[in-house]
Parts: sequence; structure tokens; C-alpha cells
Amino acid sequence: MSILLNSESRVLVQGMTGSEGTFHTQQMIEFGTNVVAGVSPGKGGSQHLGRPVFDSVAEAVISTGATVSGVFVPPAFAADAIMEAAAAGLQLVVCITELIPVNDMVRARAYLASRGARLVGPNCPGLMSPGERSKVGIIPNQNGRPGPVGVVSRSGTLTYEIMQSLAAAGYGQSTAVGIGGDPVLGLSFSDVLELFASDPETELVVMAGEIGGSDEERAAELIGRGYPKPVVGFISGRTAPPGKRMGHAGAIISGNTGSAASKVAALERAGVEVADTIEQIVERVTARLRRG
Amino acid sequence: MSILLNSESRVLVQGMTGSEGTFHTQQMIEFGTNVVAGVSPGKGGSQHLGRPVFDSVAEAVISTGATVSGVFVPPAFAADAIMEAAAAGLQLVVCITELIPVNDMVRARAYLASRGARLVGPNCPGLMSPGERSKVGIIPNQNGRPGPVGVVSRSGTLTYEIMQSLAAAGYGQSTAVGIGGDPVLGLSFSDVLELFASDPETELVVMAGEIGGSDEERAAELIGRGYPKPVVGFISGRTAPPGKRMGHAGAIISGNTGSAASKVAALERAGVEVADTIEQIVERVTARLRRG
Amino acid sequence: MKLLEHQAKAQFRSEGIECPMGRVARTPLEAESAARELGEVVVKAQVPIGGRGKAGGVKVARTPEEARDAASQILQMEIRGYRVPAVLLEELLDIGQELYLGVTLDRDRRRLAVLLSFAGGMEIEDVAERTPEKIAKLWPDPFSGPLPFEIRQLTLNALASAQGEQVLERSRLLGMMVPLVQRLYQLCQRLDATLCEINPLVITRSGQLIAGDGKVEVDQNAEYRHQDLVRELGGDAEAASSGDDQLEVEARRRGLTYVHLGGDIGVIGNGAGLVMNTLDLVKQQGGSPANFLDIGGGAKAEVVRQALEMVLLDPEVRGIFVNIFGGITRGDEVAKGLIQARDELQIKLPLVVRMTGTREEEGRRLLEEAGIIPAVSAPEAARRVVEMVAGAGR
Amino acid sequence: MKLLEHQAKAQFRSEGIECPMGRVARTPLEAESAARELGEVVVKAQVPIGGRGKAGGVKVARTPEEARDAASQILQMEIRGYRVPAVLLEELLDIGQELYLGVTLDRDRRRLAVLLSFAGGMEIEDVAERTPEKIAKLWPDPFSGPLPFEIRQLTLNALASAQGEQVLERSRLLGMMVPLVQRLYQLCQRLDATLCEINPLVITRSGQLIAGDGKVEVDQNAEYRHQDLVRELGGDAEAASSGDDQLEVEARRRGLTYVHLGGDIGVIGNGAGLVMNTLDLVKQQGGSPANFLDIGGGAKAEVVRQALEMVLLDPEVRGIFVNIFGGITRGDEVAKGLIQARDELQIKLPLVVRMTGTREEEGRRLLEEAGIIPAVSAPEAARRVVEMVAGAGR
Repeated sequence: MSILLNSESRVLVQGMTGSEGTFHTQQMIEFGTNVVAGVSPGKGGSQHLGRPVFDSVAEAVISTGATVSGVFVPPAFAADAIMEAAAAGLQLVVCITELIPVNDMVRARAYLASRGARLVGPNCPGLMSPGERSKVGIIPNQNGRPGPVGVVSRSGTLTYEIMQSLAAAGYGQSTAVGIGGDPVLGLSFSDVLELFASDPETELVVMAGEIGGSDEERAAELIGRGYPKPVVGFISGRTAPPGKRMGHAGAIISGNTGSAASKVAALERAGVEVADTIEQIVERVTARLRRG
Repeated sequence: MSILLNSESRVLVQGMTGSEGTFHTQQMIEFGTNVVAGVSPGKGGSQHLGRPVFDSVAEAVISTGATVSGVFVPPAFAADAIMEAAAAGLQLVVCITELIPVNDMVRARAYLASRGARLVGPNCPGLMSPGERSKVGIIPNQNGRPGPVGVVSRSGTLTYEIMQSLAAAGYGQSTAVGIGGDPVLGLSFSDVLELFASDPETELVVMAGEIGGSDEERAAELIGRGYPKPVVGFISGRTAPPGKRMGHAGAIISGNTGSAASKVAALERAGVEVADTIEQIVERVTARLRRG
Repeated sequence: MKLLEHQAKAQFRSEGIECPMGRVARTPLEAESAARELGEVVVKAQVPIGGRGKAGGVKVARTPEEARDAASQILQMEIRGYRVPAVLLEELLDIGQELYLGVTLDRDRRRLAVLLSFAGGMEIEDVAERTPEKIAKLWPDPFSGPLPFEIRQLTLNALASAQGEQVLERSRLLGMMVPLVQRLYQLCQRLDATLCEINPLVITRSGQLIAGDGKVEVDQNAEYRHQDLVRELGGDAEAASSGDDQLEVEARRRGLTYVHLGGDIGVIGNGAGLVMNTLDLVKQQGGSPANFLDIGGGAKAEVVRQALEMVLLDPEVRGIFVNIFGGITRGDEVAKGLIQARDELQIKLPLVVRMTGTREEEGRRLLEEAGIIPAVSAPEAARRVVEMVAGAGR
Repeated sequence: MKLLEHQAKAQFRSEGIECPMGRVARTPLEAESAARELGEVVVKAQVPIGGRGKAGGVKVARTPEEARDAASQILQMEIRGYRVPAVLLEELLDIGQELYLGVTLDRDRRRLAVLLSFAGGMEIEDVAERTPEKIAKLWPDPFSGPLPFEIRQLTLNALASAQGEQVLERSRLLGMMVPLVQRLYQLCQRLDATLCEINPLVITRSGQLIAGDGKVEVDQNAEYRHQDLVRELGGDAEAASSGDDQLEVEARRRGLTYVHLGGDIGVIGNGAGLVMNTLDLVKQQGGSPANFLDIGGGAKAEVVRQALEMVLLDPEVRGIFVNIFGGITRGDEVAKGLIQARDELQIKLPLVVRMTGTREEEGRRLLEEAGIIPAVSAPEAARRVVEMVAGAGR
């Protein structure tokens, strides 16, 4: 099993005919993802990567029964693409695009909330369920390995590092989810933790947060109320100064919120072991999985 | 029994301290309506007609447990008042105000749809459940009499006429609902018919339509699919010329829709007896209720 | 309130919707000098009504002199009763295709609808009746307005029924329709309009989208929010209402809810439904109603007097039927008001009054004593007034 | 992008939000003549940062001569590192009460929040920390914006914690707040701002609501939609960024995602999370990172060269740590890029590279051959670079 994405998922790619879309759709197909369609307004009726291309998500869904969308369109059009996917009834939308205006995302987020669609991202690497041979996004194929660890992280490369280090130690992932580095995100840490809680394959969760916002603190509250699986935490940006945007639009300590110290403290209060390095993550996962 | 309004209904009046609001609230109280509060922004904390006045609907609901609102505020503020009532969790909003800009109502209608609140009106006389001694709106008290006839009508005075004529012949009403004469309304004929269908007190429905729009045609479709109770129809405006607004903002034949002939034909196709005069309404009600 | 074409286009431009270059002229000389600036032009009568083309109100002029002559002719016309206060001169467009785009109130859906069709340049009602599949529709959420993907789908749906070759390639058309539809919808919201229509929406051979004609109707209930527009229209108001029924124009001036119907029995009542029903009763009795006049809910004596006065302005009227449902108003008071008004206005015509509600007995007695015919039921009253008018006519 | 006060107020005015009468002056003489028009004025330094009052950047002037002298002093100031390009002279307000009104992004709620408090004129963060109950909040639906009844409730909630006598009677205040909040929210949407703040929002003794100060921050990701504002700000851009770290200004010019941290170990990596983690590792090993530099996902050789160049602009840097996770990029290619860049830029400082992913073995061998220190793990690399810099420093 896995969360969000499995071998039944029928994936369409918005912006598949673009260069990023083309490259990563190829990777997704190689990984085993069931990519059923592409959407590029004005290019409907053509074929790309052996898949039919449609003018709209609605038309693609009718023809192919797609259930999940990966969004690779430029920032000015990405929020609209997300809403289009939700309006067409897709239950999961994964938006890789970065640099989307934040008020666009505020609107898209509200639109999705009223339609029950789930969003991963934006500005994220997407997600991968290795045991199901399915991924949507840009997580490198070689980092996936089936196993009992659920990974949820804000950062892309850090997700890859964690997956690779776990794999090197013999631990695969049920699903790895990069929730993204923007201030306004779709799924939060708490949302993903709740999904992992009821996934039988997932035995342990690695949660890698970073400075900015208070999603980590809220996840800690969730865990503190009693979480059924061990969680290994990790927070990057301990040395970041306040008021500076550390690469990610969302990685900024503003006023009194968002510091690494506050997040580490909240997680530890909730009984989460917080690792200082990726190597320590692997050690703690090892210890927990042996113990459990 | 009755529909929409009964002796348990706890009514607040938005705009109670205005002159219209004051007069009709008095009438409602005299009729037996359980008026629990008034709302007038800026006048919170005072008393009016022996009822507490609040600054907002939310505050009135918290303090008094109101379940229904009657809206008597001027047209420029009425759509906002309707939304305020829905946001505060009221399940029924009755808007008497006329001359509300139609696009304001389009927005208010969409707002209510997402909150499950029912709206009667605007530009309507409101509704009355005589057996429950409860009314919200401006239907004259002396016209109400408990009984088995459900009345639904677009027009105010026509509703009163029908109620009075029925009463004179010995037939009271379960509930009488004036749905209003505007182009954009809350409850439609179909909505009210569906409520009457499952109300045990209602044995027969009188439906008084008029030219404009196609709500009567849609009600006819509903009845045509099989309606459990006899319906006596009535359509006014048979002599109205196309393109002219006959008093009601909504009473206008535009293009090919809205003529009385089309409505009468649709109702008759659905098996509804359509009366030509109010006297005929009474005759047909008499015949049907004796038969049934 | 209906805007004239040039006013609608000024609104279009303020929202960023492209229109042909144009000038308004109120004299043939102004038209000539406008044409000198614009080159070859089309000269269009500015009247708040359709069908001006068939009536000769639209002419092409190749030279400034032709424009002067065309304007001279058109400015003297009366189109379906409307005088022409001005002409609009516009550059000729290199038309590739003609579409229809409109935002209009859809009563059934309780929303504004966006309508798009590749069958442009025709009356949309005719298209809707004959080939409804050629009109694509969208009902945007009123708070979000039409979203880009919704507009693309609307365009795709309209394209599905379009015939012949397209001037614009699909991806370009999809991209251009998004801001255009958003702007037209935004305009409709900003003006509190119930109709904003571009017909034809011209796609030029060079691939531009341009509003060939423009129609805007502002919701009467919202005019208080658009006093600037009301004032602006004021300049052409007299001409703009010249084609309207002159009795109705007078009633509007007096603030009365009156519709002229052309018969000989004046009808007054309270409540729109009741008055419509009263008209129907007169007709059922073989009579011919002269008008609709609704004096509203709380009928006061003074309002009754004003209504009688209005009805008597119509020289065709030979009898009057007053139908009052006294809900809150007392019957005796209405009766007193009626008698007083009859005396003040020296009404000699048959006056039949049907009155019901509180104290109707007292009221009826008062009327009878004053020689006004009271009736118990509305059909009875209708029968009597029809009979009396027919009798008087003999 | 942060607007200066006078720019924010120009935006406020365009949305119909009332501001004090004012003039911008860039010289003492301009200030003097502005004061001649305005009468008694307050002279305010235009810098994109708070705390200018404490720093002496705000002075009251009773006469034009006083205004000239005040402007002369303020225009020579440097406030927390920022030069003062201009002063704003404004009429003195007859202050009755000071409120706080702001629209700001609330990350937790994923919406814009409207904040209103009767504790105005103070830093809102301080109010939020000490007396959070004094701030009323509203999270409007982003499509509808704040609805009138929501704004009234917000105002009622804020009033509930207000102390002392109110200048405006309640019904009047409720009525006035509705358009004001709607306009400020509308402005925030129109400018794609993440913050639009009026602090203090002044209620004058005569009962007007006037924006005493104005703060607007436009979302960096949306600047492409506001090129006019970017250009307008351009005039004062040099001064506006004068207080910023000069290395960061240079990095922005080069289009690099760089933050100066003040230590001596330059850090380069791909991915924000990875780079932040790399800084943490350096610190854990007792080192002091000089900077954050994220070269993004698909690291190419040329980008690596530019990054190294940037890091070397910092004279404090004594060693460099490059941490690359090769997801799609091949390790050998990154290695080649690094070697080439090292040679071209003639880098003599210790350069430790940790590289993982596809073909990492080949990459590591290439680096070793070229005398660049490859490391297997990131902590190991951090330890080595810290040691080497410490050693070199001895």
C-alpha cells in the first residue's frame, strides 16, 4: 500500500508538451507511472510521448479516466491549471511549478477546498510510491525503493537525500511526499501525517521541516494528541537569520514565528525524536524499526 | 404541520427598528410569531418592541437561538443582510425588500447555495403557517386560517386574495408562501412543491404563477414526473404584451420565454388543472378536496 | 437603462476591450470632419433599439462627402419611432469572421451566463431558437467570475459547432478569448448590467478581436449606483425615449408603475399580480384594457388620486376599473380617497370599484352613496365595467 | 518589493482611501515651498524600514523655514543603513484616536487576513505578543473579499477590547469601516501584495478616517504583473536598497539566490533545504558559514562557475563547501564543471566538494585527480572544510 498514489492511479500531465513536462513525463513513464494523457490548450488531438494530448483537463478526463494530475505549466498559468484539474473532478493535483504569485495560490487553495480535491505543492518535487511503481513529479527514479518508511518533506533535494540515505541503509519508502517550499501550500505536514497514520505499509514516518510558517508546530500538536506510528523529525535552517528568505519563498523567519528552535522544541515536546543530520535520521529509523 | 415555518421557529428581524420593520414586526408578534430579537448595526444593546436589539445576526443568534430571519432592510443593504443571516447559520431567510439590484441577488444566491440556507424572496410578502400561529413577512394576519391547502405564489396581493377566497369557502392553509416577483429568487415553485409533497398537513397545493422566466415550466416538469398531491394552477398576465415589465421586475416576457400561454400549456401537459379566475381556484379546490 | 452603441463602446474601451476607431457626430458637418480623420467609414444611427440596419440606419461612406450625406440622411430618420440624436462613424474593419459574445442574466440558473457562438452577426434569439447547439454557455461563479480554464472550455465548445475555416489558430484564439471574456464579465459586474453584448465580435483578417457593435443594459434597480452614466445618457435621453410610448414616458416622470396597452378600460390595482389578473378578467369579459397601473402595497388616498389622473391622460379610456385588495389599509379609507379624487378630477366616465379586506362593507356603502359602482367580486366588477363601456360606445 | 510611504499612499488614494494632504520633496528648498502650501507639517524620511521616528527621521515643522531645516537634516541621515532619497511633508492631523488596520498573508490559514485593532500606532507584532486579544481578525474568502457584514463584525470584535471613549458613535464607525476595509483588501489583491498596512489609521476629532502611515509589500513572484510600479520605484531604488547588504544587492543583480551570513565558509548547494542543512552542518562542526547560495535543481557547469564567482566576492571567505545532490545531473559532469571553474577563477582557497547521485564515483575520482577534496558524506565534508579554514587561519 501507499498514500495518495498507487498503481491504479491514472495520471495526466498539464504542460506535457513543454520541455520540462516532456523530460519529467518520460521519467515518470520509465518509473512505471500510468501516464494516460497530456493537456496543452490548442494542441488537442495530437500525440506526445505516445500519449494523447487534449485541449482541456475535462476532455482528457472524459477520454482517459485520469484520476491524478501533474502540473508543469509556467507560474503565470499554474494556479489556473490547478483549478482546472480540480473542476474536472481529479482527486489529486501535484504542482511542481515554482514562483507562482502567492495570491494566485490563495485563490486556488480556496477553490480546491470547496471541491474536495487534494493538492501537493506547489514548488515541490511531487511524490513517489515506489512499491506501486508510480510517481508524479521530479523525484529522481533511482532514489525510490519500496519499504516501510513514509517520508514527508518541504524540500526537494533534501527529500532525495533522505530517500537515498535510507535506501543505502536498506530502508525503502511506502510513499515519499515533497509538500513544497512555498508560503501557501496544498497538503500540510499534518494532512500527510494523517494519511500515513492509516496506511498499513507505513511503519514509521520521517518528517523533514524547515524554517518559516508554523506547519511543523501544528504537526507537532497533531502528534502530541497521540500518533500511532513513530515519527523521526528533522528541521533545517537552524543557522538562518530572521527576515531573510532562504531560497524557498516560504523559508523565512517573520516576527516571532518560523524559527528552527521553535519547531524543534514543539516536536520534542510532542515526543518526536529530532535528528541533527541525515545520518542521524537513518540511525533513528534503524533503531525504531528494529525496536518496533 | 406546515412547511418552512412552525411554532418552534425562533424569528429575528433584520431592520426591526425601521418604520416598515417596526410595523410588520408588531403584526408578526400579534399573529403569534415567536420574535426573539432584532438586528440593527449600531443599535445593539437596546430594546425595541420588547425584544433585544443586536449589532449583528451572529450576536443575536448566540444570545437568542434564533433560527429564522425576516429581512426588512433597504435595497442597497439587503443582499448583505441575507448573506449575514446565512453566515450566522440561520436555515431560513425571508427577504421582503424590493428593488434589490439583480447582480447583488446573484451573489447572495450563490453565497447561500454553498451554505445550505433557504431563502424566500426577495420582493415577496413572506410566508405564513396559520395552524402554527407563525408568520414572517407582511401577509395580513386576517387572511390566515389553518387548513389543508398549501399556497405558493409569486405575487403578494394575489396570495392574499387566494387565501381570503379559500378561507371564505372554508379552506384554510397549511402554509402560504409568496416566493416573490424578482427575476432572481430564492426558493422556486419546484422547491416549495417538493416541501409540500412531504408535509402531512398539506392535502392540495395552489400554485399561482405569472409571466416571466420559466420557473412555472420547471415546476410543471416536476409535477409531470409524478407529484403525490393534487395541484391547482393559476397564471396571471395572459394579456401582457412582450417586452414590458408588468410591475414586478421579473414579470416580463423576453424573447421566446415567459409567456402565460407557454406556462398554462406546460402545466396542463403535466396534468395540472389551471383556473382562469380566483373563483375557479376555489371551485377546483372544493372539487378536489371533496373527491380526495 | 439601455446605453447607445457609442456609450457602450466607451465602456468597453475603459475595460480594455478593443473597438474600431470612431467618432460621434451630431451634425452632417461633424460627420464630414470625422470621416476626414478616419478614412472610409461606416455611419451608424445611435438608437436604443435593434434592426436599424434594415431600416437604413447604417451606411458605408467612402469619402468625407459621402459621410456627410449619409449622416444628413440618417439624422433625419425616425427608426421604429426613435429619433436619431447622433451617428457613430467608425473605420471599416477587414472582417475575417463574425462571432457573438454576450454576458446576460439567466433567470433559471440565477446567474449571469456567458454566451459564445461562431454564428455571429445574427439576432442571438434566432440562433437560440433554430440552432441552439451553436451557442456555448458558461455560468461563472459570481464571486470568482469566469476563470481562464472555463473560458477556454467555452471557446472549445463553441468551436465544436463552428463551420468553415478559422481565421485564428486554436491556441491563439484560446489565449485571446480569456482576457476578452473576463473584461466583458467584469464590465457587466461593474455597471450592474443584466446584458453586455458584442455582436458581431469581429475577428479581422490580421487576427485581432474587435467589438463590431455593443449593447449594454444597466439594471434599473442599480441605477442609483451609476448616477454618472444616468447623467451622461441624459444628453440623449429625450431622443433615446422618443420611440417609447409617450404615456409611459409621462408615467415614468410621475414615478408610477404604468404600462400602456391600447384598449379603452383603464385599470388600477395594488400589487403586480393582482393588476395582471385584473387585466385578464377584463379581457375574459370581452373588454380591452387600456393600461396596467400598480399603486403598490399600502394604497393611500393621494396615490389613488395620482393613479386616476394618469389613467385619464389616455384619450382612449372610456371606463375605469379599480381593484383594491385591502390587506392593511382599511376599506372605508380607500373609499373616501376614491370619492374625493373622483370629485376633484371631475370624473364622468364609468368608475367600477372592487374592494376587499378590512371594513369592506363600510367602504362599499360609502361608494354606493357617492354614485360609484362597488362590486363584490373582481369578475363581477370586470363584467360591469365592460358592459358599461360597451353601452356607452353604442 | 516594499513601497516607500509616499508610494503606498499614492496607491491608497487611487483606491479611494483618504490620506493627509502631502508633498514629496527631494531638496530642502522643495520642502520649504511644499510647506508654504500645506501650513504646519510633519516631515518624514522616506525609507523602506520601520523605526525611523526613533532614529529622528520624523519632525514637526511649524513654518516653511522649519520645514526646510528639518528636510535638510533628514535628507542627510542614514537610517539603519538606508540613505534617505526624499521626505514626505504632510499636513498635521487633529488626531482623535489611532487604530491599526492591515491586510496580510496568513500562512497557517492559507489566506489574506484582515487585522484591526484599537491599539494603533504601535508595532503590531508587539501588540500580537503582549495583548493578542486586542487584535480582531478576519479571513475573507479570496474570491468574494471581505463582505460588509464580516467587516462590521470585525469592527465590533475590535471594539470589544477598545478602552476609553470612542470618537465616533458606533453606527457611524461600522458604516465607515466597510468601504475602507474593502478598498484596502482590493488594493492588496490588485497589487498582488502580501501586506497592505495602515498604522496608525487616524480618526480625527472631526470624525474622518485617514491613513496616517502606509506600508505595502508586493509579492516578489508577482512583480512581472506590476512593471509600472517596479519602474516607478526604480527612481529611488538605489537609495531604497542602500541599507541592504551590498553582497546581496550584487547577487540580486546577477540573478542568484544568495543570502550573506557574515562567516568565513562559503556554501553552495542545490535546493534550498539542502543548502540550509549544509549551513547547519558547518555550524555543528564549529564553523561559521559566510553565505547561503542555492543554485537550484538542474545544476549546470556554468551556473556552478557563477556561484563560485559570487561567493568569492565576499572578502571574508576563507574556504568553500560545495554540496551537490545529483538527481538528474550526472556526477562526472558536475565534477568537470567544478574543475574548469576552479581553474578559470584561479581559486586557491580550500574547496571541499560533496557530491552524490548518478556517476558519483567517476565524479569523485575526477575531483581528486584535480586536487579538489571530494567527500563521501556531507558531515564529513563539513568537518574537513571547517578544519582546513581553522588551520589556514592559524
